[in-house]
Amino acid sequence: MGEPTPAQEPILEMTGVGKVFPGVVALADVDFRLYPGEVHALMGENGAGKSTLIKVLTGVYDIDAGSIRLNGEDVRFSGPLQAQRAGISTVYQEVNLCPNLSVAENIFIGREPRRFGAIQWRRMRRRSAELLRGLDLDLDVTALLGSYSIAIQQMVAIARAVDISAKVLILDEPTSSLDASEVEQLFAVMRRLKREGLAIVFVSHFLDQVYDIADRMTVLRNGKRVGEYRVAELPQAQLVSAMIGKELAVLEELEEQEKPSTAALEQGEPVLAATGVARKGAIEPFSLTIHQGEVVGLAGLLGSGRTELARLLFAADKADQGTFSFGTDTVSMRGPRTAMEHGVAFSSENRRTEGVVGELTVRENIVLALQASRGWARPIPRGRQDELVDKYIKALDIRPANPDTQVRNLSGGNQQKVLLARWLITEPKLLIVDEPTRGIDVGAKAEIQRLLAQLSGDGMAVLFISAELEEVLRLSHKIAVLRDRRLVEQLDNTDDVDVDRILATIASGSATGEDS
Amino acid sequence: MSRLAPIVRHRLFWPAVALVLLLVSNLFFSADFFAVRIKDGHLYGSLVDILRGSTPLVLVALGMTLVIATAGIDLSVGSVIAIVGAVACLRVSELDDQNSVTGVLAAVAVAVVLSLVLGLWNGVLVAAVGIQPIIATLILLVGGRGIAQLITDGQIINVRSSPYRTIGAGYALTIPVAVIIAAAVVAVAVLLTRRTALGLLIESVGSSPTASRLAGIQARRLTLIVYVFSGFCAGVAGLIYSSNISSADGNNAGALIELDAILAVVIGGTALTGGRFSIAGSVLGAVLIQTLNITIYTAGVPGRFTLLFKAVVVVVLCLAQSPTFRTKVFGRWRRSKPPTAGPTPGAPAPAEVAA
Amino acid sequence: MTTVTTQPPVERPKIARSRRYAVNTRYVPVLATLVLFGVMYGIGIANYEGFSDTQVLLNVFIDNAHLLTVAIGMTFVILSGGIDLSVGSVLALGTVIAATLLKAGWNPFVVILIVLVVGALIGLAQGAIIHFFDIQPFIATLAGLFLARGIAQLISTKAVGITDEFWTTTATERIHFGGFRLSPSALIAIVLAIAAALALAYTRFGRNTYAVGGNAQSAELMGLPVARTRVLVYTLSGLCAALGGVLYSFETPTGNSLTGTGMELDAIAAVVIGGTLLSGGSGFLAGTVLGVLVLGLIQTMITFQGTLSSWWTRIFIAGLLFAFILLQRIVTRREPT
Amino acid sequence: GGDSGSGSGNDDGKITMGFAQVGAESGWRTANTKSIQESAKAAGIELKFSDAQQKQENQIKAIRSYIAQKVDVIAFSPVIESGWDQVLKEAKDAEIPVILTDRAVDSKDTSLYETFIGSDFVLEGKKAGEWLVEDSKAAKGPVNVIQLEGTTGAAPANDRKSGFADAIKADPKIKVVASQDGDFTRAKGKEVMEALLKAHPEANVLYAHNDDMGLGAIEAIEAAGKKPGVDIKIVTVDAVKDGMTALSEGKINFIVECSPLLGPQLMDLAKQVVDGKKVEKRILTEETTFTQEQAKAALPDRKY
Ligand SMILES: Nc1ncnc2c1ncn2[C@@H]1O[C@H](COP(=O)(O)OP(=O)(O)OP(=O)(O)O)[C@@H](O)[C@H]1O
Ligand SMILES: Nc1ncnc2c1ncn2[C@@H]1O[C@H](COP(=O)(O)OP(=O)(O)OP(=O)(O)O)[C@@H](O)[C@H]1O
Ligand SMILES: [Mg+2]
Ligand SMILES: [Mg+2]
Repeated sequence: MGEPTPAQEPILEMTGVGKVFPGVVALADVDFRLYPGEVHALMGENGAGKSTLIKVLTGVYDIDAGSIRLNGEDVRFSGPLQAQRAGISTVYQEVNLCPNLSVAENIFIGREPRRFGAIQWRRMRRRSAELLRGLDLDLDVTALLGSYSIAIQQMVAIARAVDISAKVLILDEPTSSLDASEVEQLFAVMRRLKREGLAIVFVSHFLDQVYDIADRMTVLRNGKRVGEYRVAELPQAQLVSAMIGKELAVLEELEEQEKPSTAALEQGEPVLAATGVARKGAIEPFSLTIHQGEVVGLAGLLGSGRTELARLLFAADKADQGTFSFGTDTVSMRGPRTAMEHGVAFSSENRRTEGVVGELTVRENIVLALQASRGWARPIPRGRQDELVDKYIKALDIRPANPDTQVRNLSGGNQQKVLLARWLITEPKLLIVDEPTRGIDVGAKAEIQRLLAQLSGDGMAVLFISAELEEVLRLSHKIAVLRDRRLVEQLDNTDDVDVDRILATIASGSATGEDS
Repeated sequence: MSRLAPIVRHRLFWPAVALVLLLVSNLFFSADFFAVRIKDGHLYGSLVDILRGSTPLVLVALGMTLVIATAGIDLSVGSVIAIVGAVACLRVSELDDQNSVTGVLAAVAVAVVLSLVLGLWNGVLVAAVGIQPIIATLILLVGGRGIAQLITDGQIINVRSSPYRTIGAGYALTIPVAVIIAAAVVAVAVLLTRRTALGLLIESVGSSPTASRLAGIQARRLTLIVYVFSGFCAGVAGLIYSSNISSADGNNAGALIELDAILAVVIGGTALTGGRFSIAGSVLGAVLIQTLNITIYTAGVPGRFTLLFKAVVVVVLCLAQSPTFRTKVFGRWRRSKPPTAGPTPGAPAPAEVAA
Repeated sequence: MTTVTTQPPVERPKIARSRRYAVNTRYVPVLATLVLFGVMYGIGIANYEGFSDTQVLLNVFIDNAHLLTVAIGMTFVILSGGIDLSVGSVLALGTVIAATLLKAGWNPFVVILIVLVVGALIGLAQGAIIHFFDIQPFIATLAGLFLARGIAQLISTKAVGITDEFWTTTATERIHFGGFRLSPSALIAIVLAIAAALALAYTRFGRNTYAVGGNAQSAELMGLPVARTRVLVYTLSGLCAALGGVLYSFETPTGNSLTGTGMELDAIAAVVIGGTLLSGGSGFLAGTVLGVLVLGLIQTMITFQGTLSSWWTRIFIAGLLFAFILLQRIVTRREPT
Repeated sequence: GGDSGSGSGNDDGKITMGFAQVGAESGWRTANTKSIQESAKAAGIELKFSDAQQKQENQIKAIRSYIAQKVDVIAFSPVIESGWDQVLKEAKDAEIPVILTDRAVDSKDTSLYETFIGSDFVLEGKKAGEWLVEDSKAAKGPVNVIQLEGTTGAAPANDRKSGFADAIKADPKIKVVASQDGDFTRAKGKEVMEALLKAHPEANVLYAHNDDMGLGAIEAIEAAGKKPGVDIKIVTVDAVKDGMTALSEGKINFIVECSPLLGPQLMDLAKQVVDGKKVEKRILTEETTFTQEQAKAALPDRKY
């Protein structure tokens, strides 16, 4: 394998790093080298140990074995604070900000501009607004972070890290729920920093992004280092097999999956018909009908209201006008419970706070929704539980495959899988999935897409939201395009429909869809 | 070490150790502390006293456990104890024949129903109105005491009723009735929470309300149930408490018991932040606290030292229980790694506690 | 699929927010409390002769100077997502230490210093235990409660009177302005409140307190000094409690190991009534001041009522508290997110 | 200032009294409150009453508001002895006479209050001790006393303990083998006694700082299969009705009265004080002691 002969000394060098968690060897004898002015991709399946490596480096976890050298001298950080002081700024996987503080504070807290020890709020707001504009984001920086969607929170986290970064910038799956143009913005910034000689660690499951931005990559598998490569010298296929460990033509599969035949459309019974549904401040009135066995994809820019639309259909937020009808009968949606009674399932984009329950085990998390709908008095027999849980642990390849591990100890991607499993076992009539493939590795992604396609084949309706347009195109029969919180158009996913066509629709916002 | 590890790491290991130590320490002061013999037809001995004496606390702690599991808290238990005791004793004292079993049963029934109503009151304030638990229950803590005094007219209501007396001071099959009652309630609670899905749903709501809601769990109903149950437990405790002294003391009954109850729950390994709960732990905690009190009497610790004594025990116990403390202080020779300053979020520590 | 790079630039809409009201509502709890406080005061004026006298309001400050001081410390703790049960006992310990030392003829200023230091140290110890050995605040401070009162009783089970010149004069001292009177303790408490409010809004320590309360783990990952903040918060609370003890012993010149029982609840109630979330991360010090005033006003109403039996007093307090909380809740109501 | 305070009393000839009660911590206390309220009605005195719930600051608040309302006389039972000079001065400046009930204050300047009416806790302890000394003369073996103290730090607890201790010095046979805080309540009394009986089987006398603890202890003694009043002699303080009943039943051997019924006396004093008559600085409530026979006699017309 092509060891690079770099001009200068590595700025960061980790050798023989090991980390053991009760029951899991997260890292074993991992070497990692990072050079100034490079973007270094950290690749691996879900649970390979990428985040752990990063957390060990920045002192979140204390290191069990091995050494860390920064600028040639041994270091061992007792926490992110020290790491930051040493010039390493990190965006950890999942959003780790304070939802109860304003956007501006989240960017500057700990480094607020001060005069005579007093924080200068006005200056802070101005500068954070500027920073965000640098990422082409135009937010009200005085608003609470919690009031923004995950995607936007992710951008804020990036803005903070970028502004802090001194020598090393670490980004753990920063793009997982960003759409193409955000990613573009981010990459622009990364390129600039790179030119300024910063060393950047980049984690992503989007191979294209990696090939687009990274210079070199280190591949992990099951906590061990597979190797270190120049991106240019390693074709995607080889990379994938390096990550997965077997010659698996995932990529081909991904490409091959031909568009679902729109023929099947309209035959099926309508599962859910929403008419003139709207919610003030969230989304304009829209009408949407989803038929049996139909996959409806939502396309739109970040903040266009996809999540809002989904939340309304599940009554996670109450609609303040419009009607819902399941099959033939019209229903007043009192809350998620009502939706579930009519066979609707919703997996939130915000898996950390709205998805999995970290304190509970994998098993408990998977059965949670089903149990809830059965009511507390009718527990699911243990045997049945094991059956279901094992089935989906296998089907989605959740690791570690032990149903009794706490979900909070699972890797990000695996948590996402657990969340998906939770809803699949309820065998819903309509499955609403908001960013279901967020932070999921190539193999599993293909798996999930196949699963969804198959389920819709068996008659389940799916509402599919993804920041990755290609994915939407690949899966959906019908594509609903949102813009500025309005449902502007619904296209049948015929062969002439492609990414550019949709982007064009979004841009033009040609409102053929009904609106008030 | 390695073979012992699972036992030592068990959540209840240290409380259990503390309990044993306390019990044993009593031997220094009264040689036959562990002696349990049959005296006029029933078991008699310090251990029996401890069990019987701890029943009110056990019950209250039981209710408190579930409330805390939903990330709530119930400060009103003491007042509920007072009210229930007052009502029951009042009803009994008004009987023409205080020894009529039916009359007493009626009184008890009324009292229990009342306790449910009081629990419901808290539940509604928290679940329906959405007031922060600590304040919601503070209202009943303050007002309830007043109501109890109103009922007793600030006096102590005496009853001379052997059936009523049996509840708290009587024996059945040589075993204190109070203990039997408490055991029964605990057993029911364990069955309800662990044999049905109640426990799981409560833990889910407690550890992540939002996620639970989106999973279709009806948090409000659960919260309501939990507070009603807490009220019920406090009610039964109130009956035992008042019957034990055949009188209702509206002014003092159950005062400050909420602190001991919460302490018991936490010693039992349930976090006040909600989520995972352990009924067994709370029971152990309650018995531990009662043992602590008894030890103080037997050892003749003078009044002015008791609080210090308690403080020391609590601190030592909590430290022993804290995995972080163990790794930081004893961790050195176990594994040769420099202990880190500051906590390590997501590190196995919480995992162990919540195991 | 590599179209990622070759996107046609789409002009981006300004991102609006759902839950936009979440921002505006940040101040609603405090405002609601303020309004309701006004209403309550009005009711008082309507029902009781002489209630309208502004001095009555000032007396609320005078009578509750110590509670306010304690509640200020408590506010920091609760904002950081913790709780401090030891304050009442620390206050009592403060009075006892002061009284005994003064009796022994120590210099009053030295005494005050010692008291404050002791309080701060107790707080520090609690904070350290809570953070570094992650013991639940409730328990650590419950132990603190036992400990402080224990020490107080160890020092003296009898109440010790204070006859010291400085103390008694400060006790009797009244600052007059425009026909109104304030006690030095009240003044100290008010100044402290203002200082604390500024600290919360304009210092890093203040903001870190909010951050830790919002999500301690995130705060850690954001590289905030969580350890320092936590420990400092409890130290501050201990300090305030001790100061409360000093102020208390100004008003009632005596050291008594039994004073301040249940004061922790009053303080917590004051903070929460002020609209601060017990779960931490959200609230304002102004709210706490209002909370203290509300509690004080309830007490004043009762003394003006003047005819309540012991139990009706309790029921009355609970009733007013209930009415207040309920209204506050209705005003600030919002649906679950 | 509070000139607008409801200046009742002064105009019509009726006397207004402000009474600041400690709280309602015990039956004794509420009986005390009742007696004051009733006898005020009887004496045609308008009573302003407030309950401080064991908090000195509340009591001070109450007294301040009485001053503001310009009552004719203020009476209160101090939560604790010390710390009253300031507010008493304010009362004095407002020329409102103050009467202390039940508990004294330790002010150097006795001119701050007109008079103190109440019981002498030390004396009560002494009486109990003296009875025991007298009673133990016959006894040949050692007399081992278990003492149930009142709430740690409370004045009655401290005084009744010291008074008793002084008295029993007279007889070396008598010694206190165990002394624990029983918190003045029955439940605690029973719980503590249960434990002490087992730790000190040799004990043959119980001295409880109030009847309630004694009554609780009796339950414990009976549960231990001993006869209260015989196997274990019992001395208590207060003489509340329940105590007297137990006494008459022979379960208690001796009770030192500490009467809460000082309402009538207080009202007379108030009248005198308001009329500017000079009164004793320290007036003890008429209190006796009860043996079992006396109890039988007194019990019928015992309203409390
Ligand atoms: N705190 C923890 N306690 C126990 N096990 C843990 C903990 N954190 C991570 N693990 C385990 O360590 C392994 C590596 O996790 P890690 O989060 O590093 O994977 P990853 O490469 O980041 O995966 P993803 O791409 O899904 O983020 C996983 O098996 C995970 O279950
Ligand atoms: N879970 C949520 N909680 C609070 N606000 C939200 C949430 N989801 C979305 N929003 C708000 O709704 C606005 C619309 O974004 P939304 O997420 O609905 O659109 P989207 O197309 O799904 O964008 P994204 O890619 O961010 O999900 C967001 O800007 C955010 O302010
Ligand atoms: Mg990861
Ligand atoms: Mg979204």
